[in-house]
Amino acid sequence: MDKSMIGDLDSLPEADKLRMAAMIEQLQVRDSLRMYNSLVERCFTDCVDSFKRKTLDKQEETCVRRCAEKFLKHSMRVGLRFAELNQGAPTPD
Amino acid sequence: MDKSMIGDLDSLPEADKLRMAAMIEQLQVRDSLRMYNSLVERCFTDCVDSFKRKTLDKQEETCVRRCAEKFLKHSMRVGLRFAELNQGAPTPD
Amino acid sequence: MDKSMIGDLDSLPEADKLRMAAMIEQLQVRDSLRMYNSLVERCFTDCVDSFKRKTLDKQEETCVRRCAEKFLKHSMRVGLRFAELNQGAPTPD
Amino acid sequence: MAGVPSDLEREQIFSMAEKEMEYRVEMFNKLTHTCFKKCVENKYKDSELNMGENSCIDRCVSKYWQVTNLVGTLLGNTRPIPVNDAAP
Amino acid sequence: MAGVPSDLEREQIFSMAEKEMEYRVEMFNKLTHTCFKKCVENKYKDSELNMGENSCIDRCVSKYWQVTNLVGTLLGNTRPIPVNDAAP
Amino acid sequence: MAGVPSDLEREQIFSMAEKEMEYRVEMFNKLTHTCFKKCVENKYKDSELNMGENSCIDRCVSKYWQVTNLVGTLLGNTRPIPVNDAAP
Repeated sequence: MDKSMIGDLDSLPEADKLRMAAMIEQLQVRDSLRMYNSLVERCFTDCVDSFKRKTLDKQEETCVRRCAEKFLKHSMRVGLRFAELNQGAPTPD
Repeated sequence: MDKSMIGDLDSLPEADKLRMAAMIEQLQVRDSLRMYNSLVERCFTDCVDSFKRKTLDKQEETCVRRCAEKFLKHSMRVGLRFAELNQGAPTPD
Repeated sequence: MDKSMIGDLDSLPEADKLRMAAMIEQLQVRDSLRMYNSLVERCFTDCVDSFKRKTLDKQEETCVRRCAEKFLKHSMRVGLRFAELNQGAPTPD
Repeated sequence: MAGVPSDLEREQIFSMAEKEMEYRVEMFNKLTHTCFKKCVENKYKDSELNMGENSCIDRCVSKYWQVTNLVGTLLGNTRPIPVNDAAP
Repeated sequence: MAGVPSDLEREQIFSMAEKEMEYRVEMFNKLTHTCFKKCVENKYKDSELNMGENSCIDRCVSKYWQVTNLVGTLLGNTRPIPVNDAAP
Repeated sequence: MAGVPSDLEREQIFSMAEKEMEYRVEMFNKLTHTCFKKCVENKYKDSELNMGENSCIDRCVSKYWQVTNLVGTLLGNTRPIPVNDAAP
């Protein structure tokens, strides 16, 4: 979850800030677990198509690794662009 | 969210009614935000396929507008039919 | 929802156990309602493609029945395998 | 259940009502998206629903409802689905 | 709204803030998955994003953002979308 | 963490347990739907799972589990996945 998704908290009193921060942390934990689940589903769907054995073969494993790595890099890039847009910055063409 | 999705509240005591109404309002807000997100995803997926520029061209914009308008009309119609079924009314053939 | 999805509760004090059990029950109810919704969506999508009438014909109804029964059997089997994996048991080849 | 319900019972009633509403909202959303995919042409040449789309939508909702009831019966389900039955 | 907000008002502010954050997280996730499908080749011959994929991702995010704003305007929506506007 | 946990700590423990269960339920649901799509023929000529489908399901669950563990390792993740490892 990207920092820029969190609104301006400075104007809140101290006790409310703490509570807001706890809520944000909760959402972040849930979000990262959901991301994990979606990542597994996507890479499984794209990489595993044969069910003649019950273990991943070398090729499937390589595919899953690359898929996960690509997805993470993608996700970070999207996070950066998203943050820029949230701040109204111009984007690379 | 359609009114007919909300059960009969008349039998509840006053304080509980207020609480139930607050819960329903919460769900409605969440639901309308989710609907907004799904609508954007659907119209983006159906209308935007070229990534040679970073801005929507005229044709994509028109497509998105129509998609959103059609979806809203569709959604309202579904809501009406859904309400009728919830009340056991016969439907047009 | 599968029992094996629930962690070890024995180490908790009594009051917390009750609270944890209530939370688990909540999740189970929500989960079974979600499962119901997904099942309907899947079987509808796979079995109903003609909209010349407003009622299901015999063939569609049969298809939906089989789809739902298959899905339930599938779901139970997945639950068994999932439980075995959660307990580190070897799986059938 | 006669008499004044306890706090715990009231909490359970609320919690069940909440789950049921979530369920109905989810059902409504799935139905809406499924029927949109089945009935509305996705080239969006127009911003109006035409007559064919409109009648497809009505029938789609009706059939989706029947599938919901049918699956509910198979699941031995008497509850989550509304008190009133769908039109025949 | 001047003066000290009541407990109820504070609850409502929190609840709205929570919904809004959930909304933004969901938007971010949908955007991420949609642009992954649109831009990244799914044979996974490599674990790096190549130049074409990278620029596709940037433009995809930008266009998704514009669609969000466009649809927001159609819905008569002034709120859920951020204070700052997207780049032209 | 020795000694009696504070209220705040207990709340956090509950909250984490809740998230973890939600995570597992979601994983189970995604696995179920994914393996249904991969293994079960969708013409529904029969209401029984045949032998081929059954063994496909078993292997699908096993492989899905392995992918979960593999991705977990890549994410530097030691937690959400169960204490016991999957069968080799």
